[in-house]
Amino acid sequence: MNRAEPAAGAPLLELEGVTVRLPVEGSMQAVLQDVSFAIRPGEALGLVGESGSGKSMTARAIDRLLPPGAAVTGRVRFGGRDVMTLSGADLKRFRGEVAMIFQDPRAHTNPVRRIGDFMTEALRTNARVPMDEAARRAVDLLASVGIEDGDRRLRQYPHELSGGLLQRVMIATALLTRPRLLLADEPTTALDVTTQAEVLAILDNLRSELSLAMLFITHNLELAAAICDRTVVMYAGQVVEVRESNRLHDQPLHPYTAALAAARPSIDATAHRLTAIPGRPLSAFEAPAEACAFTARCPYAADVCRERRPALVELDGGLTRCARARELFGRLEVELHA
Amino acid sequence: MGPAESVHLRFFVRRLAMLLVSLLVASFVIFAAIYLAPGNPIAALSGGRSLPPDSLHVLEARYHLDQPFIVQYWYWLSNAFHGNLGISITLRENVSDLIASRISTTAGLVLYSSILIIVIGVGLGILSGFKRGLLDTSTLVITAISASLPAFVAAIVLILVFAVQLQWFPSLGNGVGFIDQVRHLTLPAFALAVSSLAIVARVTRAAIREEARREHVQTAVSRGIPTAELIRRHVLRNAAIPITTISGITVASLIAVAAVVEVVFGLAGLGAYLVQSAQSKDLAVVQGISLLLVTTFVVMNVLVDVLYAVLDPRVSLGSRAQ
Amino acid sequence: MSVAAGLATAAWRRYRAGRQRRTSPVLIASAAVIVLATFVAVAGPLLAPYNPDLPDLSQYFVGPTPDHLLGFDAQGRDVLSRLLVGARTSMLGPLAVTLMCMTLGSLLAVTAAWRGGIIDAFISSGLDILFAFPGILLAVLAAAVFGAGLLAPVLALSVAYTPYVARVLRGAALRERAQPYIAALEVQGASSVAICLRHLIPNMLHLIVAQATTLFGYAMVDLAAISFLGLGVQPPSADWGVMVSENQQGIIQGFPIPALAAGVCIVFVVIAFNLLGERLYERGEARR
Amino acid sequence: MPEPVLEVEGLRKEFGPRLAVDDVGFTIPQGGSLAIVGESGSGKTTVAKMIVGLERPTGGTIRACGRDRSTPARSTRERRRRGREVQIVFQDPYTSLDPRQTMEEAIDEVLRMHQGWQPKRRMERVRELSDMVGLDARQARALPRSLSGGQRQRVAIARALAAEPRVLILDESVAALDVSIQAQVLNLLADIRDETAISFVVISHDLAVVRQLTEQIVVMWRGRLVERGQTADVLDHPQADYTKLLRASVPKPGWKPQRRPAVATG
Repeated sequence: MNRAEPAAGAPLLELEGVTVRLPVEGSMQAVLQDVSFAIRPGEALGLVGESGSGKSMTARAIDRLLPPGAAVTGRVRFGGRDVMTLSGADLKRFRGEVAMIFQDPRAHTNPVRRIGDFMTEALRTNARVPMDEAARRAVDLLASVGIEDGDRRLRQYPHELSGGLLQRVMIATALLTRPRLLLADEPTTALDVTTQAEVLAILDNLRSELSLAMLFITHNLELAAAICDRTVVMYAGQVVEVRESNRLHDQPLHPYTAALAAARPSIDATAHRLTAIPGRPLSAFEAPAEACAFTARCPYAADVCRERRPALVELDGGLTRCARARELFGRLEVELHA
Repeated sequence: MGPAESVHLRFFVRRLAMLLVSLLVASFVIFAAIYLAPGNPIAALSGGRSLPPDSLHVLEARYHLDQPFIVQYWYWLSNAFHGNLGISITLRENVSDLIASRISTTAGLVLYSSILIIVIGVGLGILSGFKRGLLDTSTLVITAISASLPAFVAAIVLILVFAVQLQWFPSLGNGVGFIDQVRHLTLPAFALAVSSLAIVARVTRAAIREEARREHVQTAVSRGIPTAELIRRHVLRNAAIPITTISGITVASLIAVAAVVEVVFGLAGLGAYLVQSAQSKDLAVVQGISLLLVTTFVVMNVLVDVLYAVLDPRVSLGSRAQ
Repeated sequence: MSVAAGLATAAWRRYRAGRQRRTSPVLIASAAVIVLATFVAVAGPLLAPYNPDLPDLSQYFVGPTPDHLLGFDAQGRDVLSRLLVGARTSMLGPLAVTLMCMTLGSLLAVTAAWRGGIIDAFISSGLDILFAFPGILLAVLAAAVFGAGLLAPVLALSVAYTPYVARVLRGAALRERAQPYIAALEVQGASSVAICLRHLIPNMLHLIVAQATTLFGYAMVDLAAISFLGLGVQPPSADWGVMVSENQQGIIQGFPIPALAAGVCIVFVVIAFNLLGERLYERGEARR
Repeated sequence: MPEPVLEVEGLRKEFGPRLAVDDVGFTIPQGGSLAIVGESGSGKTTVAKMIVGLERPTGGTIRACGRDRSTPARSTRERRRRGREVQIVFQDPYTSLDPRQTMEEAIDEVLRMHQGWQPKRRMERVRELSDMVGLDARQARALPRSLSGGQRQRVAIARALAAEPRVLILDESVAALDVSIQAQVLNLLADIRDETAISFVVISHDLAVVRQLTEQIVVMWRGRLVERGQTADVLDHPQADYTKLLRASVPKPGWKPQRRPAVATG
């Protein structure tokens, strides 16, 4: 396949100040504000946030799946090329190299077409691979996601498969065009925990085999921390923290990340009360223009937080959007879990 | 045979059983209604004239009037099954023969209308479903009005414009020869089609919009499937299910409304004959035509169901689209 | 006809849902037409400037004059007066059909959805069988058996429409019944009747009203057609359907106004009811 | 050991040929709390529905406050008395409230059903309950559609508490909430347990939530109980294979997803 190889060490995907506005009741409302991050080839990046934080919108912006009327500023680059200006064959190739899997596999498969048709559609229409060849590759990939009777599955309809099985079909389908980046939007949220573990294990294996990069979107901080190399935390349409996953829980940089970790009950220890975050999560268009979006709920909010929106700053190898990040560094974890 | 096929088969068998029960009950209602009709059946049979006693007995025996109700029903039904629907009291002819002589007009009218509904209605719906703008807006407005247009009002307007003013089409009669018959059926077919056509167009448009919004269409977009394929394989294919359904149901219901149009245009069809017989209380004819129309209606509805099951793989598992 | 009926339901809902939300002028205009028609139906005989039933063959199809705004009909009667008086039967028939269908349909639908099991199966298959009769056909049959007039067609249409209404409402009632808030009330110990009357039915009221409104339009079309065929309201009574029929010859003879005027009245009222039904339904859905 | 407030014995439910619940039994002492954990299809929600009377058991007995409730209530009085024994809060706060009713109206309706109080007394109680679940007067007069998910779930909790039940069943009641809101509601539930003598039955697939709220636990798998014990014990030292698998599948920092040895496709 003819791929534009980026220079060694260059990021595979790069977002630079991406802002998305959507028409809501006549006026344009921001759903993403100045989102920047990068994914290196083969890297797994987690994207964590509560409802309305803009995490799914980010994936849609990357894959150019935004609803009609959306206004995008900033840049999305994939393999060094500007995604927003791609068209024709380039766009087709881009979509072959970036695959997407979704939370609800049932809604995302056409109910009147068979699994085989669904899996091989892109290969047949875009790469002109003959039907039997495409089917053979589909059966192979089904085997690698743990579905042994692929021939039979190809003849079935989506409603004949369980949710967990269908999600594995989705993963196999996503890999069929040999992508370099996988956008996974809450792919295991609707599954039982044991099925989730299974699906994630499959994904993990295949990813390292194929050195596939992944953007893993989830509301579950522990999950992102467990399976991703780095994690981006979003709040109200903004990136508030980017951190190596293994340090996310021990040394969070942003009060929101720390509070989110503290708010989850633990499976290992019984606490009588949790450290809840007061108030409710803001959506991007509710976020104040001239202040930190988290101010209203932040135990560390000070005057400086209400004066202007803080910039993303580097700290301890990560990024944080907190005006008091330096003075709070090292204190957040300890104090919130007290 | 795989499990899916056997489920399909079971669906069809069950559907067929329901069809038979419906027909049985419908025929019973048709027969019982006439049986319970006020007035003496002999009087109805004789057309109100008084008969000598032995003629009365002959009539009673011939029509099994001396038998219990349910036995009479059975005789009527089995005769009907063999194509014997009794004798018209006004025309003194076999009802079956009378029906046979008029059936082609009604069938032609309904067929012509159905073609108009499917070609224009579905076509317009698809166009306005995909293209927003002037065409879409005007389709919406025009169909909102024509969906409320009763067939007989549409008929007089069409006659006024196309027969009286423009003189493009004849306003009355059946015509002779194929071309002339088609010409004679054109205005009636449009009159019959106009409100159904509007409804089909609106449902089609809505179905296209709805299917185009589906998440699985987004999946296909994200996989780089070309737009033409996307529309054909996902939007149109899936929208075909509600479109087929509404078209089928609409076409089935034309059978009854055809009567009105036949009367306006003076067509010698079944519907006009039914109305005429109802007015003259020629009950054997009313029974016969009612039975035929109900049967056609029920069978067409079953065909819609079957077509639906064929188009939607989910239906055979009993998860009917709600 | 279970599946076909279910499909009709789904299609009906799609037909409604496909409409785009527009501002309320349409709603206001529709309501105005309906209010006016209702007023005329009640007060028509008082408003009529002339005797609607007095024939004067010398005035055969005489066109509009300043005194007779819509001219005269085939028997030389004042068209405007006949329109005003004819509103009553033209509106009363559909009203009766709508009331009967909605009462019966809602009752059957809620009972079937609430009780479920055998009762639901029984009601549903009964409705399926009734579905075998197209409305007009049943009305013609009824008129043949019981004689022409308004009563037989009204009863026949009520019977023929009830399955459609009950199907749509049963679906809605089943969806509503499956809502956890209904279960919460059951757990609280509220009685079935109280839950249905205080929660279930009010929450599907927008659909019931929308159905009733649309049904009125259909009933009006079908009853007018029956009268037009000579099996409904009998001449010389003034009725819009009858008027179209009586003056049909005028279309060909170049005197279209009497027939058209009655036709236009029917079309206006039906459009108004259809649009109102759609808007009411959309509003109800949007509020949820 | 205090008097049991809820006793379930040999509970069984068949849906046609499918056995959804088989031989499930447990008791909850006055003021105690029990978790029923399991995945979809384990039968845990069916058990909850049978306890509150939304499903009729095929076999077995359910006793609450010493009274049998395995068969449908025969009278309105009996039904209401059962309502004062066991209440339930569902998963989805969006659909568990009548969209046409404000919190005040919803709670007032419950109070009218269960208590013979005057309107003034009822209004006072409505205010107490909304204070208790942390909603202000404006929110108490708002329709559900203008409340957030967390606020709606508070209304649902208040409505359940209005009947002053002895047992409150929480059927995945915090599963649909955002993490930060979930913590608020979990704290609210902890406070309610502290302040009242109510018993909780927590139906959940989330082991951390269960640990937060309960003392006792039963683990269900394919309609049967596979393990029971003290919540902390079972979670720290699971015995049954299925519990071990469940425990090992919960993601946390440093966790590595594992494939199950045998892949069941179906």
